[in-house]
Amino acid sequence: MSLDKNKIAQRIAQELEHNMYVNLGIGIPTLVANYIPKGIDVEFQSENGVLGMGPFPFEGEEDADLINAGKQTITMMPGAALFDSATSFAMIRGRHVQLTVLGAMEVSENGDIANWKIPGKMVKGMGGAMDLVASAENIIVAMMHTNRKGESKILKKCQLPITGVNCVKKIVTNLAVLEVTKNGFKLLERAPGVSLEEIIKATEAELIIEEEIPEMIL
Amino acid sequence: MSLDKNKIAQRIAQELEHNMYVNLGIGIPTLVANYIPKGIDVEFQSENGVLGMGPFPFEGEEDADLINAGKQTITMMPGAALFDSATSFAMIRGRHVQLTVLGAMEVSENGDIANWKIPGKMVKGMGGAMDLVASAENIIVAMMHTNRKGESKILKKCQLPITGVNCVKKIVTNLAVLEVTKNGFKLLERAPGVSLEEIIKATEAELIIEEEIPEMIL
Amino acid sequence: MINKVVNNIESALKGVESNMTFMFGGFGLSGIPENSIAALSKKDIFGLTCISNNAGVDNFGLGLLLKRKQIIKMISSYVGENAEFERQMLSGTLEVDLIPQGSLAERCRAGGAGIPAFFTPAGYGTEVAEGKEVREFNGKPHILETALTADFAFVKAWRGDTAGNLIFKGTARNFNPLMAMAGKITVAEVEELVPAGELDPNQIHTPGIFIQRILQGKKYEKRIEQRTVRSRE
Amino acid sequence: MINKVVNNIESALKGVESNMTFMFGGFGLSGIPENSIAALSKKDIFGLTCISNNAGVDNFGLGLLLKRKQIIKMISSYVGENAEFERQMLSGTLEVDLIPQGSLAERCRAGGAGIPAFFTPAGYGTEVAEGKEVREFNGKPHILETALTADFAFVKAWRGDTAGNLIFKGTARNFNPLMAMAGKITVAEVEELVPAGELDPNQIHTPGIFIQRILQGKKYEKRIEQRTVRSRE
Repeated sequence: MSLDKNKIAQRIAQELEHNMYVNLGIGIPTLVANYIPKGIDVEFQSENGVLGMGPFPFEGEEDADLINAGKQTITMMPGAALFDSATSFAMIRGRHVQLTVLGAMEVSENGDIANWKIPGKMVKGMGGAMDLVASAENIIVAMMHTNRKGESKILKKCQLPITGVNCVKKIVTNLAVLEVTKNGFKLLERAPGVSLEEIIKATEAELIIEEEIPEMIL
Repeated sequence: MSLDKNKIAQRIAQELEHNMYVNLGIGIPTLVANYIPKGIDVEFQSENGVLGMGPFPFEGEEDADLINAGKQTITMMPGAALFDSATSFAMIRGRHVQLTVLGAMEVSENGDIANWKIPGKMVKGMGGAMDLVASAENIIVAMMHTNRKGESKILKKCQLPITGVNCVKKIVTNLAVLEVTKNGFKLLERAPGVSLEEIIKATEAELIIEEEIPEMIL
Repeated sequence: MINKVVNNIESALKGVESNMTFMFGGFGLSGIPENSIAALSKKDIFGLTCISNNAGVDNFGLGLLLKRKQIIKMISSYVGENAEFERQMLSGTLEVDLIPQGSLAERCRAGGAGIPAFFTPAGYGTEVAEGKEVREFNGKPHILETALTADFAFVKAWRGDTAGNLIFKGTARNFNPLMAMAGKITVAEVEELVPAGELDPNQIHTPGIFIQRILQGKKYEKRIEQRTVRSRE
Repeated sequence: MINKVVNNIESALKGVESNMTFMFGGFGLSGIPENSIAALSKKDIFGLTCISNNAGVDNFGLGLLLKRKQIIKMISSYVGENAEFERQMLSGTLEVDLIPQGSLAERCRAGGAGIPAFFTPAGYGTEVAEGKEVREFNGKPHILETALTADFAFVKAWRGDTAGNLIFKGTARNFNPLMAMAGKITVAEVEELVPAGELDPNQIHTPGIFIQRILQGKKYEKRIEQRTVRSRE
């Protein structure tokens, strides 16, 4: 059965490692914070200037001066730090933030990502996405395998204007976990109950399938 | 009569303008702080990371964590600010510090300055001098007109390795005040009791002498 | 001590003119110079180029300047949430230059720090890199980005002193310290203005040297864009 | 919260080897990582490249490493006040790369910030510019300077917490925050180590993300180089 957004986030949370600094994008990636495995300490960075981001505030405790990059009111964990936008992107560009999780409209088999612009539509801008994908050591994409028209978002080549080149390392979709290798997409896991055929059918790019593909453990 | 170091500093202090941020080099320039004209507010920046530097501390109040670029113990004025070395040179390189006063071994008629290196001698380094002379809007050199051997330090062309090009605006020596113009050194003032002939004799470069040269008023 | 205080917003805005370039601190609606923007939106100045991470919302922040069509060009990283913006952009009356957020921050800092250009990996291979020099460092391609400066920078701080020193609060810091450095004239409005000497020099975020005018803001709405909360269990 | 605490200097120095590049915070003897330097001077590691604004004095600071001839190359802006340094440099056993102080600071920051190179006016027309690219911006020539990084950076702060967040004191801040960013492994020694949550997030100078190991320094001499005072009148 195809995963919902929370399950995708839950699967991505398994990628978190102890002592990692992580930047979570807007949408599904934000949900990853709800599934941090036990015994794993991570700190969340938000590019508007906070490290050690905590959960949403209790009602009545919202502070206009404390938001995340999605402009949502947040809190801070003990040991948090605040800084300006240049220092924030120094952390990102300088590869101090180790993992970036973000959404995408398309990913290609060489790891290019497109997630900021659809020609002909109102362009809102790339925000911090181009800096993040150009610099993070590890970039995981969280997205639906296909778009609303049922077309694959896992492509031989991105059709939309790209956000960054050769950067995506892993993709977790509602159907599968894919790794970007130098030979293309390697299928790692299937969503529970989803068949190999369903995944292949939903994927425009070639898939490298070695041995038997296990189901995700959630 | 030729000026002593304090008188040179006193003359340079006349160049201070209200609301100026000033960086004073080691030696004679440091003494300028003792002669701030009445009614003039200035703030002193020291490139190791303080703005609003005050006088030396009272005995027993020295703090190893509060020094100037000459490594001397200092104090701070009310409204002072502390910062790191990159921010400090952002102030300097970004031309927020308006006046730099520093010493020199040689100045040439196009405004080049040499003050960091004597070939064959132990080279201590340029410290912040190259950043300062490359960026300040206004650079005033405080120095003796001649070296210990009696040779002019005001030259057609610097003989020593230079610290910066086309940067010096004014020179105050024990004998004279000179302006660097695009046509060369223009003599502005004589030290009290020093004759035009003495100045010309002590100067290797050509001097532009228009009208009568007044004595400095100290 | 150099005194930077101006007593009212009119004095703070002295010298603003049509066709100038302005910078505005803030991320979304957090940390924006509310009083400066409101006053600018009442002045008859037009043809402005505005550098700001975002473009406000329809009736607040830079949305106020957009409504009166005072802005001819926006330099931003993200300009969603603004219908008037979209109308003007699609009709071609508003030019928009979209810049990766980190490059925007660093370009403002560079402008204030006398660094005319620097290399960054952000945007390589994308349309942001078009026309820009590409160079490889450590086996990785980078593009050359240039500094940004402005005729006026408008920033907002939590506390400030008469010498122009600023302390920001929370994530309302964001672009404010960087744009403060990059304005030929930087106007800082603060929630609380105190005499020089009251702020700990060790806690200053923006030293007064970067500020030309400081004033106590009259009123702060501090609007929240996305009020997200959790329930008490 | 990520815990960065190491309990002793041996753990803090784990992994240091001969021929590595180290950065050391401090200006003169102010704000230098005294405990790290003292411990390094007792290890049998040699052939070190050291990036530090200054080189200590004969029997303190980096002078300790110089005395044992552990350093093969110094990258600094000013290296006076050290007779042993002079001897080694003049005899050719110590290589010295002198860099304008502002360029040194910015190159360390750049190394930590993922900026591989930037243009600066400092040093144009001097021997510092030899072999470097020159380019004109706004009618003024600039030279291209590249980023500096290190295998280890050693910094010293006034207060720090278990998450690695640092607060410096006075002008002892200097190069410390910049080098903290540029070390592959950054070791921070602090005068006072407190639990995460005790420091105000708004007052942190160096966020813990830049620090890999933090420890409470055993002893601080905090030597003053030029004790200048005025008399009470």
